[in-house]
Amino acid sequence: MTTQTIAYREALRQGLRAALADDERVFLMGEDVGRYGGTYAVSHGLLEEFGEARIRDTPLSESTFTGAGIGAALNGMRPIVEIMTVNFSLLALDQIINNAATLRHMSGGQLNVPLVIRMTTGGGRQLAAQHSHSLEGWYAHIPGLRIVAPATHEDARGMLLAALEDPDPVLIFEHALLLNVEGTVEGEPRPMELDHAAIRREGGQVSLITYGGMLHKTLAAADQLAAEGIDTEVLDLRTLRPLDDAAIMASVAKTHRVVVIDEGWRSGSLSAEIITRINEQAFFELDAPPVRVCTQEVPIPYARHLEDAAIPQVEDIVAAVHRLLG
Amino acid sequence: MANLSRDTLRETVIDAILAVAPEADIDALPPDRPWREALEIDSFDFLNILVDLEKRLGVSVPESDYHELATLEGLIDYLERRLAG
Amino acid sequence: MSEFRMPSLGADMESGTLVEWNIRPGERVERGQIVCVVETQKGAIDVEIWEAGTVERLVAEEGQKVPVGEVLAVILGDGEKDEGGKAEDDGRETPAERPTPEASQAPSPRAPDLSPPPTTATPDVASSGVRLRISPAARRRAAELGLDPAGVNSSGIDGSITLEDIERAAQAAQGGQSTRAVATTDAHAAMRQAIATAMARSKREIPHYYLGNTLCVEPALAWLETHNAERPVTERLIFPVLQLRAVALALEAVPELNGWFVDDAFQPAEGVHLGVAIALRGGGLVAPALHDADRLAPDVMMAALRDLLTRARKDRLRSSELTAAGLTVTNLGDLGVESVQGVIYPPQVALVGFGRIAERPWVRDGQVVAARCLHASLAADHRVTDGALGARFLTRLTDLLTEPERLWPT
Amino acid sequence: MTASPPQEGPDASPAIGAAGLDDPDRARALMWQMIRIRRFEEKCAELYSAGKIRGFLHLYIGEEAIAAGAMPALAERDTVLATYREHGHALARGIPAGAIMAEMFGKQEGCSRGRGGSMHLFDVEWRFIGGSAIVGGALPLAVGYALADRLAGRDSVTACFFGDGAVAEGEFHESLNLATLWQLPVLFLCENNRYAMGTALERHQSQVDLAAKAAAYRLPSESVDGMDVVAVARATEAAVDRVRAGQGPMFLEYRTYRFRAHSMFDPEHYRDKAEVERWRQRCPVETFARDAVACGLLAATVRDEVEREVAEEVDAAVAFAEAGTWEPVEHLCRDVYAREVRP
Repeated sequence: MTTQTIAYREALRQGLRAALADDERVFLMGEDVGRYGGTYAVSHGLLEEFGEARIRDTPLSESTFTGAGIGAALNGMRPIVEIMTVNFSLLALDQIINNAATLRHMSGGQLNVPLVIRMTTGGGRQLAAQHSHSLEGWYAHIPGLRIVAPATHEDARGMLLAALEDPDPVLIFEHALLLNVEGTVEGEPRPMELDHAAIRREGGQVSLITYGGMLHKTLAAADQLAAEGIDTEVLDLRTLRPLDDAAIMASVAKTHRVVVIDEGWRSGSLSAEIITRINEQAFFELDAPPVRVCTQEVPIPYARHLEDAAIPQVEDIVAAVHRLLG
Repeated sequence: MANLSRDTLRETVIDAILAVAPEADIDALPPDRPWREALEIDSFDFLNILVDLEKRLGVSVPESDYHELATLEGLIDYLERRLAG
Repeated sequence: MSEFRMPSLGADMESGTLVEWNIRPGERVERGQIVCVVETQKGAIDVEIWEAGTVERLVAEEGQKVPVGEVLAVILGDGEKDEGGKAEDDGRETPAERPTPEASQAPSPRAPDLSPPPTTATPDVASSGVRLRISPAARRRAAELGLDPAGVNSSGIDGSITLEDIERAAQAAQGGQSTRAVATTDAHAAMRQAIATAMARSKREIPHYYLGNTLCVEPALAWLETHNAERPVTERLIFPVLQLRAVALALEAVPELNGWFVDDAFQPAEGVHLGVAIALRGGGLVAPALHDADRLAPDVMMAALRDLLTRARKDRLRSSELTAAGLTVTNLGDLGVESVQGVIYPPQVALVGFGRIAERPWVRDGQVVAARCLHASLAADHRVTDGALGARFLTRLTDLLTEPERLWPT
Repeated sequence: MTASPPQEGPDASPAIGAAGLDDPDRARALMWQMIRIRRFEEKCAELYSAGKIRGFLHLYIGEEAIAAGAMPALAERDTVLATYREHGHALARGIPAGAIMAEMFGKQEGCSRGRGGSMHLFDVEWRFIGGSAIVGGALPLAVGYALADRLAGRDSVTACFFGDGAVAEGEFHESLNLATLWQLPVLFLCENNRYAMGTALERHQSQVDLAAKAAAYRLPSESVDGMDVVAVARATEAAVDRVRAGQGPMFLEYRTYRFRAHSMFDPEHYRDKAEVERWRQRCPVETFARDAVACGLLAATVRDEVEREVAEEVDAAVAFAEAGTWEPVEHLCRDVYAREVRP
């Protein structure tokens, strides 16, 4: 098998290209996915390759093109809807929650919505408070949705393929800061299952539980800690709904100490859910109170130093581990 | 198991005793003196030590052999013989 | 309406600190249920309740020091709600019968229980009654090791005791320096004090008389060897089981030795519950009761004894075990002594002591032979019995140990 | 703001009525369908009062001519999306009355297994995609259905019913725009009963001529008298033909009126009894029945026959619902996902 070193953006594109080539029912729809080449150049070149019928530029009508994706999915297609950023997805919240997540149950199992919605998430690019938030934890609250956050290059292309095979609506959150990050992939894109978390670094003293864009900061923190002789395990959740409880509890049972790193805000967050589950399911494994590293509870500001202070950084993760170890 | 050194065997026996009587000062024990009285090992403790040794070494001591275990050296001799046989 | 009071767990106990309630108002309690933990001079004791009913209210609060005999909780006995008059005593109305879920006729669809299974908690209270700052994992490990976490040095976040602290303490204990002994110095001092009080009272108040007898235990040992011959170590009996059995059966013949001297009168015990004197490593002594020693088959008795010894050494005895015994048996033979002249544990009226088993010259069929023998003794309260009764008991005990097939007649 | 006077009827199409028909079978079928919807819903109101039906119950009484007239214009391969006031559409589309009634009873024999109730009737076999209670929420779905048909090369039409209230929603504008932009085979069918719940059209729209508003998106738009079942049928047939022919989407406004309150618990403070009475004079069932006899299309006895048939069917539907069973509570979490997923 050939190993390629590519940017995360290219990995996403490989996934899209493979999906479009594999299945006639797949089409991509969203704002500026075609002629513009994608806001973040993810779909660059796909219009030329697959044509206007399958690479569809839409008006700035998030609710309706997302709803159209649901309707098309109900009517036999495998649409991929791209929403430019998670903040804009709020305009489509009605369709995502009242229809995509609900129709199967409300119709007594008659309908299912094999729709994939991709969107960028996260801060770090000085785009201020309407382009930088991390709301995937919010979506993970909703039964009927599957929420995934590919953090590696293999997942970036493979989770899309697995999501298209899934009969239920899948929301893919792609962290914008990862787009330029280079990494390796093996051979052709292949579906990467959506059911399990992955240990990205084995260790025995502390479990660092994270996902998406924070994985890379967490791995960097783990390297620093290793240099000090502190042995951490890094668990990449990959799927935020449903959570892989077994993997979380197995890691906690091994290390007895947990830090959850979540770019979402702390209050009512995914990190809160994870720690609650640990308390429910692995209380007697804990050797110290669980610790969280989350974004400060402010809308993300523009100024670089303020944005950096708002979002979890490598040193915040290192400090949290130090605090935990007493 | 059969080729455990005598020193290892002694350590295993001492570990088993310490598990029951953590405060026991075995170094101060005269080798030929009955160790149970010296270390205040009652019959229940003694049974627990035998259970422990069986777990560690796989040697089950029949009650009819208890008299051979009166001294620490006797106990080690006995276990060595059983392991070799 | 009945009142659940601070039990007297020993003649010398004046008060106890209520450490933890295991029950809540409105809950049902069953006879024998452990309802609270009380800290005494002898350590934390699980206290049982002896009446079934419903908890009306808790009177004592956790952390409160309560004198013996004071009310801890009020229990509504079974069927009491029908006797309206009783409730007038405290001027309150009889509480209305609680609606039960079964009373509802309408089908009430309930969501399936999707919550994770409850985890079991272990008591987590230091001997001072203050909550320990200890991690859940460390608490569980300490319980596994039978280690009292109170006093273990803490290295964790906010001064908490961690798993590693427990492991370190356990290792230190194994290495010859008993953490438990260090950690429980205060508790042991209190226990010493309690023993001192009880024994001083015994010697001050009880006119002891002493009887002794040397007996040949070759038949008993042969019985034991036969019994144990084909059994794995874990299923073998130990000699004290035979001794306790013999005492229990002998007491049936002389019930005047089984009971308590209370208010200038002998009060016989119901059932044969033998106090087993257990020396604790690191000092101290407890004598919890082996219940119904006259009715247990050999293996059952061994299991009960094993349980009692194990829990006594882990400081997890139950309140009934500290008060139920009508007579105490002490066996100092394993410590190499020939004979025991015991001190009675008040308000009991007798104590049986056994020395070590050793070879002695013994006359059998007119020949002097070497035989393994044992000295059994009785210390008894002259206010309750005289030497003749004591002699009858000791003779009976001797016969039983000499003819072991009579211990569990088939 | 200039408020237009209340419009008592259509001004875009002349009245047709029963006189516009020459086929007695067709006339009977239209009358049967309207009476069927009317009697079924009257039974619903009765059962609601008796506590058999709970939740919100929105009755279609007064608007029957639309479902009865429009639905036959659609083929089986077409898709129908509707609102929370959709009992008439579900009946006219072909979903058995018993399955609808059982759904309102909350029984698992209901067309949505009792998970939806009155507002959420679904039947995939009839391509009836329910019962949306989010005003305007079904319009984007309709665009998506049509997009899929187009991409797959099918000549199906997607018909999306919604009320005048939906015109105020962004999704109305987005959907008309996108469907026209992409020339998708969608039929936007607006049932203008003049009230968005309790807010009159002229109190929530700057432009009360809804066809004119739709026309701004450059799709063909028409208004038709929604109290005239023949006019509804004619206009809808023409619209379906046009959309199926690939000439892009179309907007049709049916001007109608609901005779009963918005839902069962509505004191109707927002409209005059006299206004309701005026509209009742134009009751689609009674006017059509009277005209059909008057012009010799139907015998006077047909009405009684139809009433008998309908009464039997409604009784049978109630019996079916009564005999229905409750979905076991252990099934509660089924069908949240198609795959087995632990929450």
